[in-house]
Amino acid sequence: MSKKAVTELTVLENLPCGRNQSMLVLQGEHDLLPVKPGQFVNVEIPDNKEVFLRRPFSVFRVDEERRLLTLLVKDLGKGSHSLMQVGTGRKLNIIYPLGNGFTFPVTGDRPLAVGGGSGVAPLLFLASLAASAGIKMDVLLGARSAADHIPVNTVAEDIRCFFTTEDGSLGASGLVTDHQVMKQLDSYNRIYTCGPLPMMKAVAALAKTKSVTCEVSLENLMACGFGVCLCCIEPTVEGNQCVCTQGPVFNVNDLLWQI
Amino acid sequence: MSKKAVTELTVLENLPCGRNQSMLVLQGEHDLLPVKPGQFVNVEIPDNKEVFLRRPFSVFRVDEERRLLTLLVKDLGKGSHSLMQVGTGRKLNIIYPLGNGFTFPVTGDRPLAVGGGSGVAPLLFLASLAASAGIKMDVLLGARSAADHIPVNTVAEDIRCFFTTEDGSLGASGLVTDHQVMKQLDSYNRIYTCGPLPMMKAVAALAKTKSVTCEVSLENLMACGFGVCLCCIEPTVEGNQCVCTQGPVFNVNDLLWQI
Amino acid sequence: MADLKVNIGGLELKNPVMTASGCSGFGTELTDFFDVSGLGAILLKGLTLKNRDGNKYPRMAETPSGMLNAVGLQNKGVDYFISKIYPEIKHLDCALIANVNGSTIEEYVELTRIINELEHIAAIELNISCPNVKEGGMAFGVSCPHAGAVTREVRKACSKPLIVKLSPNVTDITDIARVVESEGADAVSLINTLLGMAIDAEKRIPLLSTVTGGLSGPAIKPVALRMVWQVSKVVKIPVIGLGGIMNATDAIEFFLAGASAVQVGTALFKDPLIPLHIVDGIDNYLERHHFGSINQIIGGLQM
Amino acid sequence: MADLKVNIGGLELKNPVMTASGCSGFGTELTDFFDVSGLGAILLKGLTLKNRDGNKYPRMAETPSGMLNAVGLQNKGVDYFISKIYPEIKHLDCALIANVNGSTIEEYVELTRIINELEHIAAIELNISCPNVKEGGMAFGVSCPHAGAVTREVRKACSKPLIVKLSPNVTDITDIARVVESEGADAVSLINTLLGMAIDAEKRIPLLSTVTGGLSGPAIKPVALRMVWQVSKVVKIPVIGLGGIMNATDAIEFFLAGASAVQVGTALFKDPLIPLHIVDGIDNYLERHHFGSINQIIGGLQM
Ligand SMILES: Cc1cc2nc3c(=O)[nH]c(=O)nc-3n(C[C@H](O)[C@H](O)[C@H](O)COP(=O)(O)OP(=O)(O)OC[C@H]3O[C@@H](n4cnc5c(N)ncnc54)[C@H](O)[C@@H]3O)c2cc1C
Ligand SMILES: Cc1cc2nc3c(=O)[nH]c(=O)nc-3n(C[C@H](O)[C@H](O)[C@H](O)COP(=O)(O)OP(=O)(O)OC[C@H]3O[C@@H](n4cnc5c(N)ncnc54)[C@H](O)[C@@H]3O)c2cc1C
Ligand SMILES: Cc1cc2nc3c(=O)[nH]c(=O)nc-3n(C[C@H](O)[C@H](O)[C@H](O)COP(=O)(O)O)c2cc1C
Ligand SMILES: Cc1cc2nc3c(=O)[nH]c(=O)nc-3n(C[C@H](O)[C@H](O)[C@H](O)COP(=O)(O)O)c2cc1C
Ligand code: FES
Ligand code: FES
Repeated sequence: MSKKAVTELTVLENLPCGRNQSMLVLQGEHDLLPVKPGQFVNVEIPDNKEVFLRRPFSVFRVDEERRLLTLLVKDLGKGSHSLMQVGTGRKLNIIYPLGNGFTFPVTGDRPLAVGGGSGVAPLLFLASLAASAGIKMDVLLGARSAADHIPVNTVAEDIRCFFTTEDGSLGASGLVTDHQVMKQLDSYNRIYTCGPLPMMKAVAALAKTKSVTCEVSLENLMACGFGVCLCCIEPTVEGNQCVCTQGPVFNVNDLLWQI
Repeated sequence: MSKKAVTELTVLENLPCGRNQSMLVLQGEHDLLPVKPGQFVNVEIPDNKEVFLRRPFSVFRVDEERRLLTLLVKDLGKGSHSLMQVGTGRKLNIIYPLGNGFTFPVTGDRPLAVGGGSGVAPLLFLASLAASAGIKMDVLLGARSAADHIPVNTVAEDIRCFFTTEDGSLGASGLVTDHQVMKQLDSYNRIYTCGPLPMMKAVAALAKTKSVTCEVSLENLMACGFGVCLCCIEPTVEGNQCVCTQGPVFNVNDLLWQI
Repeated sequence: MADLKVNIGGLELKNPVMTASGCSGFGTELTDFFDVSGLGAILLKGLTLKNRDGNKYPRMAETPSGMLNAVGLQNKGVDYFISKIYPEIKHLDCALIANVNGSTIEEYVELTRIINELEHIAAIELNISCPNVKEGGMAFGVSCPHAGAVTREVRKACSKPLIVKLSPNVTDITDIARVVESEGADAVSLINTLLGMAIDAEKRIPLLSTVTGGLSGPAIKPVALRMVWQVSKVVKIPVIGLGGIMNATDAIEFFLAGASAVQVGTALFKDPLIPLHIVDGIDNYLERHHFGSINQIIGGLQM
Repeated sequence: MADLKVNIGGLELKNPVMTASGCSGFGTELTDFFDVSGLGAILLKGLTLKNRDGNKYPRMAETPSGMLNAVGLQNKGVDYFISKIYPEIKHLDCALIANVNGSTIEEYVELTRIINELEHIAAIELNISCPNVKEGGMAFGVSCPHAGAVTREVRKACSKPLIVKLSPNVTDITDIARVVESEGADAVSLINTLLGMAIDAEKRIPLLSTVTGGLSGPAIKPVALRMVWQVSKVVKIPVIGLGGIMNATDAIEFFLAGASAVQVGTALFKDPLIPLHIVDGIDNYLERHHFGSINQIIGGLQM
């Protein structure tokens, strides 16, 4: 059997989920291929004449039994905007599963996930699978305002989730790096982060000072998503690596970030 | 005020209307510009990434009061296929009114319209306005089979309409040129024809032998539809003329057809 | 409202948005839709000395994000233009630029001399890049000596601003641009269409009567932008950019790449009002980014 | 099933559909999706003698119906290829063609000599048309003397079928094709990417780290088709057509224009299974039109 597939999934639901964000629940006709947290799918954007290439989206949730794969789509431009308009019943063509995924925490780990922007989905997927495996993971999510966060009830109950907002309208006021938990990094032994580059760099810098292992999930521009075009590269200690196959998750120590 | 407009009309209905054909009822927000039978609109095709240019469609019906403009769209390829899928409520961008239109019959005229394929709309529009003006016009429509014809009840009651089908499933068996009325061309003093080129040429040839005035409506490929690109030309006794502005309706004597 | 005035080799324009030649007729077709006084200039349909029927039908084929045309400079000749068309358009409140074509240098020169006399023609665009004619046309635009020679001779006959329209179907467009600059062009416009072809696979025939034709529209924008950028770095005369411009953002890209004005061609077929939307959009962009004048963004790409 | 076998300058292929270089990695990425034995050939990612990091990020920009890339031949060099990659791919049931690059003729020759020794490399494609490297690359492909010289020297080092990959960024591609034919090329492939550019209007910066890059995808198909048609009329060696092929209809158009085989590049990014769909579609077309063999439609355009 093939390891990756090009396949059509049907849009079961396309729900508003926080300001300018949709939760897209897709259903397969056949069993889905296994997907790990941090892996992504590459979606063919329907209808929009101005979009030529696919767009990558991290997986937010998988329900193997019901063959459901859920994405969180933030309106960042042409392709994501079109996806947010897609009606239920419509088929979307996706390539998946792509990328390496996060290092799954092991029993005894005290993991923290820090996310924002379009980087929330893979972290909540990881946290929820970790919870199922009996590993409690804290999640810290930042946004400009309460309305920009995904609704609190969207976060699975077994995840401890902290919020920050720049305007103080939900959770602590300020950036994620201002939050209390970031001052107590010693209580964690693994940090996962995904979101805007400045946020990830700030998180990685704090993790570094505390020598906590930190994995970042990058969102470099992609053409193919499966390793043939070499467009998505990130400089690493091993040379330029493909974010789509050798990432999107990297240990921050392997990157050449100036932090 | 401008003579032509680029405007958005809302799809009020998109009804199947004979095999692979739709009746597209569009509604304007404001009063429509006046449209004559034989004139056409140039429609921006939504959603289809493979269609770049607009597609021209003759006007089938106008309801000034309700600001309705109706088209008959036959599935002939990419653009027409997409239009047939357009949902109600959707806005279509059109440029109109385009082209010259038919010479309107005058009282005392005995006009006949002969059509087929995608050429039915402008003829029925003409016949129905003629009827309103008290001029009875006969209409002869040909198709392969009954299912390919527009439903008989779509034709306004005050129009005498004959049908031919190649398989004899509706009306007379054979091509339009085999029909009884074409043998009695002497009883008409004007023929209007629109449809597949071979049909129009055959009709024009018969009209010529009987010296009946014959107007044909051409469907040359168009880029602009309003006279600036010079792509849609037809050779005439006056040189190359633009089908979109100097046509689509021509007196067949002005064309350089070998008939 | 930001200052949108530009000066193209002596030609003052109220704004930098023109319609492209062959895509806006002689202007009268546009007046059916809107008041052309909102345009920077109208480039008239390509003219020749004598009547030209142009190429046979079909002359057009749709392509991905673009189209091919093979019109072949259909026009009734300059005498007809002067007697029938010019009187209809000369009072339009918008700069009119004639697009001049020929099969030989002599024809180019003679036509230029005639048009140079017309008071209401603001400038002349020398088209040495039409891919759809058997003689002349692009042949002049793809060779430095030929491009230089025709520019030199036409320059002598032309007292109006002289714009030379370049062909993209060359190995190095900067060579051609430099030559026409040195021979006296006041500006260059680029690009004309890329030579392309389309086939009907089912019928196994070419879609154009001429087999090959000129590719235009958004598909060619990246090539046009690259050439405008290359040329504007090596010439001192203003560059007019065109090729696939559909909206204000596209136009801004050309200004940033070094264009002092833009032309809108194929986009007019989609919507004749696009040039006006572009003028508005440029104004909006300048205000949003706190520029007082269009001249502040010309060549403003940050490297 | 129609006969899809073609012979490209001595190279027998089970069908005429290949993947294009730089768009299909080293073949192993495709095997994650499907059995590559259904392909005519795989063109391997461009190789150089030594490791090349390629250009800086960003290397890609989406354009209307296409994309720009500025990868710049990133690869770990031929030694790494031979020790790490070749052993993984040599038993694939599909012809493998190496894409050879250099900054100097000497580099091209040395690399060819090394690759020529590899039993499971069926042919060599000499890339003289990469627009994304500072030295060599396209510089060879846009000049007849250079294209001739590199072909002549590489030919001496190459006992396998030699395909020369041509650049579209030239005034007359038939000149280059003729020269490489006369210097011993067994086939030509065309086109490589058109040089283009893209700009972020809001940030006023180029979208590619290299400013310019190579345009590929459906946008360039009309240009590619035209060049294949022009070249196939003037050379006797087989022409491999590529540029914007997305489906079987596109491929058929290239065969009709004179191509003996096709390559699929950018389309793979949209769907890696496209080459297989194309093979099926060609078969279907031949059956529908009652042709027993693909060879019956090559150059079959009716004029
Ligand atoms: C591995 C991966 C996982 C992702 N997961 C998610 C997810 O779960 N949810 C989600 O909403 N989005 C996710 N994204 C981002 C998603 O693909 C973006 O929505 C998309 O790339 C933006 O596309 P667009 O067509 O909406 O915007 P466009 O119209 O293409 O671009 C809008 C603007 O954003 C810029 N831009 C777009 N993408 C990037 C980028 N990656 N880096 C820098 N600038 C960019 C463009 O240059 C442009 O200025 C992911 C991206 C990657 C690579
Ligand atoms: C003035 C005018 C009025 C029209 N009125 C109507 C109308 O009332 N109802 C209606 O259904 N259609 C009408 N048409 C035709 C309509 O525009 C076609 O449906 C359309 O052009 C075909 O577009 P498509 O995108 O569906 O097909 P495409 O996918 O573009 O083409 C499918 C195939 O048909 C060929 N083709 C398409 N159009 C033409 C043409 N005009 N001449 C020759 N070959 C062609 C193409 O080359 C291709 O092989 C009219 C056309 C014109 C010019
Ligand atoms: C139908 C058509 C006719 C054209 N005729 C002319 C012409 O007469 N003279 C000329 O210089 N360019 C002519 N062109 C080229 C355009 O002016 C322009 O250079 C080209 O189309 C690229 O711009 P665009 O992509 O905005 O259309 C023509 C283009 C088209 C599509
Ligand atoms: C990302 C990318 C990388 C490429 N790398 C190479 C290469 O290494 N060698 C080469 O000869 N061509 C390379 N090409 C060019 C393609 O092989 C092909 O000639 C071009 O993209 C046109 O075909 P297409 O439109 O089907 O992609 C590359 C193209 C792309 C898009
Ligand atoms: S996106 Fe193509 S290699 Fe990563
Ligand atoms: S379609 Fe453009 S002139 Fe008729």
